[in-house]
Amino acid sequence: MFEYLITNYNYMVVVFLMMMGLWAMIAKKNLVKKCIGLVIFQTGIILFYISMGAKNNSTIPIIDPKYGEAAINYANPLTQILMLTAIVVGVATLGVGLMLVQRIYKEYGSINEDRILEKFK
Amino acid sequence: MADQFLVLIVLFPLFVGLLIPIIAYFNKSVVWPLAILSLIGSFWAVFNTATQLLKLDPSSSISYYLGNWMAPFGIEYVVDRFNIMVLFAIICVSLLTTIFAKQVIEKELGDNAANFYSLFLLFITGLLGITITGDAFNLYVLLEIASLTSYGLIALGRGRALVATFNYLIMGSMGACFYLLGVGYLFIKTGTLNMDQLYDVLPLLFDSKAVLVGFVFIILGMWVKMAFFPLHSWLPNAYSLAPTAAACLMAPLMTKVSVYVMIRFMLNVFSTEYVYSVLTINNIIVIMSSIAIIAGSIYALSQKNLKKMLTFIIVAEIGYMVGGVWTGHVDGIRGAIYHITADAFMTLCLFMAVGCIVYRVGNDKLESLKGIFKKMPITMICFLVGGFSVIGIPPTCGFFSKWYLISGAFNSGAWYFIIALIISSLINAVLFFRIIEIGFFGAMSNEKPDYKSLQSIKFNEVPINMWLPLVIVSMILIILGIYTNEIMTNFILNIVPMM
Amino acid sequence: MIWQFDILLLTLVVVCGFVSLWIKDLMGAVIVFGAYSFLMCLVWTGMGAVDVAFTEAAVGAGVSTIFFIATVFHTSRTIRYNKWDLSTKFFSSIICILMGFFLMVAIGDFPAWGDALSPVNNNVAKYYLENSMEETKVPNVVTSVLADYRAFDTMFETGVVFVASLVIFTLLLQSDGRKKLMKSAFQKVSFLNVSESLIIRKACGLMVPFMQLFALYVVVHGHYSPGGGFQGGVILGASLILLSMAYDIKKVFARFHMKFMIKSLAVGVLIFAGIGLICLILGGNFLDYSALSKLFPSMGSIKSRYNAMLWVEVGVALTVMSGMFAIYTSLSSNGKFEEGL
Amino acid sequence: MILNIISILFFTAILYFSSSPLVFYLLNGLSICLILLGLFFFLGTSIGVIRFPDFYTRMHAAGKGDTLSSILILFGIALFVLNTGTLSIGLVLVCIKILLIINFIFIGSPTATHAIMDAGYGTEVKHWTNDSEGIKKKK
Repeated sequence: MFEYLITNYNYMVVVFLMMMGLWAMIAKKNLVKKCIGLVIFQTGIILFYISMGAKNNSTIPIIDPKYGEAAINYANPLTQILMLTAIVVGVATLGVGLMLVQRIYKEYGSINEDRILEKFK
Repeated sequence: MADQFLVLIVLFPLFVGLLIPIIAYFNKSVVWPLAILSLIGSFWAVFNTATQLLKLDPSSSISYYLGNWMAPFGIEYVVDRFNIMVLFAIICVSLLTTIFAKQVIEKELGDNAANFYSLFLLFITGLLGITITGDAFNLYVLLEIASLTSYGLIALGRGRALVATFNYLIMGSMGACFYLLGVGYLFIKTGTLNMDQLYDVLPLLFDSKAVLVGFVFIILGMWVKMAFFPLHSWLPNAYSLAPTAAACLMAPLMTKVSVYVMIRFMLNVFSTEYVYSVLTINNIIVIMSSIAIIAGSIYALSQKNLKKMLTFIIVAEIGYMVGGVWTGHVDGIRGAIYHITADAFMTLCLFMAVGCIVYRVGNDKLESLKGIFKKMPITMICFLVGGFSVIGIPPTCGFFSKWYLISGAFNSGAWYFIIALIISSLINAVLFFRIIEIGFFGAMSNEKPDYKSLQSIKFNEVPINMWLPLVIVSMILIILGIYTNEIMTNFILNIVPMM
Repeated sequence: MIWQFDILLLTLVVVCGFVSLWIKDLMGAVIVFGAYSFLMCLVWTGMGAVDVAFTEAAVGAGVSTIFFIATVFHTSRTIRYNKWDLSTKFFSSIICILMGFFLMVAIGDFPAWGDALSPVNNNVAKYYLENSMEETKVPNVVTSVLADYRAFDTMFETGVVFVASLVIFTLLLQSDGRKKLMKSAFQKVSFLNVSESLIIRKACGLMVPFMQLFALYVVVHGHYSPGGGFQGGVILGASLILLSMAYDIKKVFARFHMKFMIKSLAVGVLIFAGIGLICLILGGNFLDYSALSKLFPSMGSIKSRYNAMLWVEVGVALTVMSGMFAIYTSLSSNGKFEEGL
Repeated sequence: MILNIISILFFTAILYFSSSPLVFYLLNGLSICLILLGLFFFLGTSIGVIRFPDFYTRMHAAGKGDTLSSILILFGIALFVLNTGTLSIGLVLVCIKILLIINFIFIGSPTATHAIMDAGYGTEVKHWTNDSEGIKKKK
């Protein structure tokens, strides 16, 4: 049991973070909080990918004669590249989201979802 | 050159989309012709790819290795007879929309037109890329390109578009994240992102829970993106409030491409064996899509606003396709695949016609359509062709896709799906005949017709570059219908494996 | 990778995330969220993903915190709290718990954390680690995969930054009337109205050149050490952001103005895609850098790959720099381009 | 700043010219001492941030303690790096990078503290006096 907890602790944290983010995206009424939830969800996924690429007793993926040529000595580069992309995509989405929040505030004077819906009526 | 067509499909709109912000500082009037030229270039590349493909054996595909790195290590582009059809649909729809959109964009957007065109082309790039790519992660990046541009395009719209866009952004990112998560669950078990290799490796892992979760999340992500019924809440507002040109482009394409991705994953990444035999959730999903069809149709019936009504029809159409695929019978899958193309043109036809109406009349409320047939005969005839296709009246393609869907449902015993299809056809008939009634006789059903005011209306058609694409689309609808058999035997028959 | 350390950090991460969603004061939530990002960086560094941690430190903890602060500054800081909507919260909690349970069940099926023999670490990734050095002569495998093997992804990723900046710029500008802005922000303005504090200005003046130097080092040295176009670009952008925070946006515009910025956004991606196009014209596939050796016969195919990667990184850095700065200026001035935060 | 560079150069020179184990132990001990001292100051900072009564005093604790302790720790680490294995250009380069980080912290951290303090003063955050209300309530 304890062994299982250690070897899978990352993944549990990942699930926890993602669900926290998802909950904030659905249930929170404040638009900025929704954005925070979005980023937490994304970082959860990034953590998931990075943890699957980690190796015990390995170093960073820069080939160095000091550590030898064998692939087992280096952490997985592929997941890292995928997640570099995901981070940049995430910040771009966040920027667009925050821009929309600012525009909405300018037009409706509130960033609370309920209040904005009230103004429509 | 001959072997480079696959990548050229994407490169034309990409380069022009990037160049437009620079060019617009010097000369704004060349932007529109340039956009059309790039799409024609892309069309030419698609056409050449298709001719190459048709010379080959029906079940084979053409691959293109970007950066000349072999498949699992680099990114691969694949074209087979399934996605060549979707590619044709995308490029035709976007070309026609661009020709159509010139006046509308100038009228609605003014100074932002140049940036709008840039986003427009990059959106098309994203969709084309999603359709061609053979790499699961590359698909995510392109999906994000398409999504981000569509947020921009919708937010440029009027009124409450900002709030609608924000909802769409939250839902859309959720969908993309689900997709990425699903790919991660597959990746951790297989260690590869290439779809062909996944197809080879996955049969060994069919009893793994991680693969199940991966499958569920990929499908769930795509459902969010395509606005499948319980997750549809973002779609109606976003599409009805977007600028006309953006709505004409997005409503036919974005949802259909998501359906394409779903079918792609079901047939070519997981196999039909996994989807229909190992998992036993067909019936639930067919019931869900039946509910989606009926709910979408009823919502559509309750709208007083033309565009909003059409957006709910899209929600119902999504139900057709999802249900058709999940019936698990060959005919249903074929019908759904055929319906992707058919529905892209149908939706385009309807949205363009509504765009024309809004351009002349000023709004899209049902009451303001009185006497519209006399005022804009060409537009309304095309609108009716689109409407007939949605209802499913024989010479149009909508009839044939529905025929295949019903046959698939019949053979797999999903009677509730057949009932839902018939009810939705009836409701669609009511919807469109109501419009005919208002347009011809100028009355909502409970008023007395007012003939005098109708006689004062004069012929006032939209400019030629607006009605010509519309006519072409309605011709395409009929041609697709007439040549259904050829399309079935040449393209769709070989994609779907016999079960 | 020391698991005790990792568990501690991960627990802290969860706590920070939870607190940032819990707090009622939005500014506080944003600051806690910055701490969350930094802790996440530490976790990733511990797992050997230095490049990702570097990017997250620059993007997640640095730039996006500033974006958040700008938004909170221009909207409202407190959550006005009207009605307790139980049903939404209840249903969404149930959905999340069910989904979380579903995801948890599949965890038992995963290879153990840190297992070097898992499929992820062996199938494709192994090829990169073993062959990258021979095929590209770039010791940093992340750079070689990013800019060569999967360069097409990276190109579109740069495109995403371009799209986002264009969207933000267009939409925020639209609301304030473009003509007024063309007069005020795009002209070279004399900068009289600068920040009052002498200390901050002097300190920034001292830091900014070093930051830019370091950013260029990161871009160019990406072949040998963690870093590359993205990280360097973000640091360059951050130096401009720092300058415009210490002085004024107008002062930075006088050196690097908006027209130029939008152009350089596009030019960065065009450099990337253009290199690919040249390869295509020279007879290779798109982005097949070895075709460039036909243009420069003295370079072999490996050397031309090596050099093309450098140019690609420069293009990426250009786009990311101007993208980050464009987003910052738009968000922080609420589309008016007059004052920063 | 200059002091840092001179001291590192000095230690490098010592390592370069002498190869006795005594120097090795001495330097290691020194770096351990520096890191421990830094940690001690960090502890003080944390206690200060939690325990001090108002905004300004807290910022004081955070600004001063944080800067000093990180500088001490980084300096200790620089010495430690210099002391691992045989002396080479690579190690000295790493040392110089750490020194640069020290300099930037030395400039950046106090400036940031100043900026936050200034902002607090500008928005009229009240400072603590002997008879402040918050303190009375706590008692």
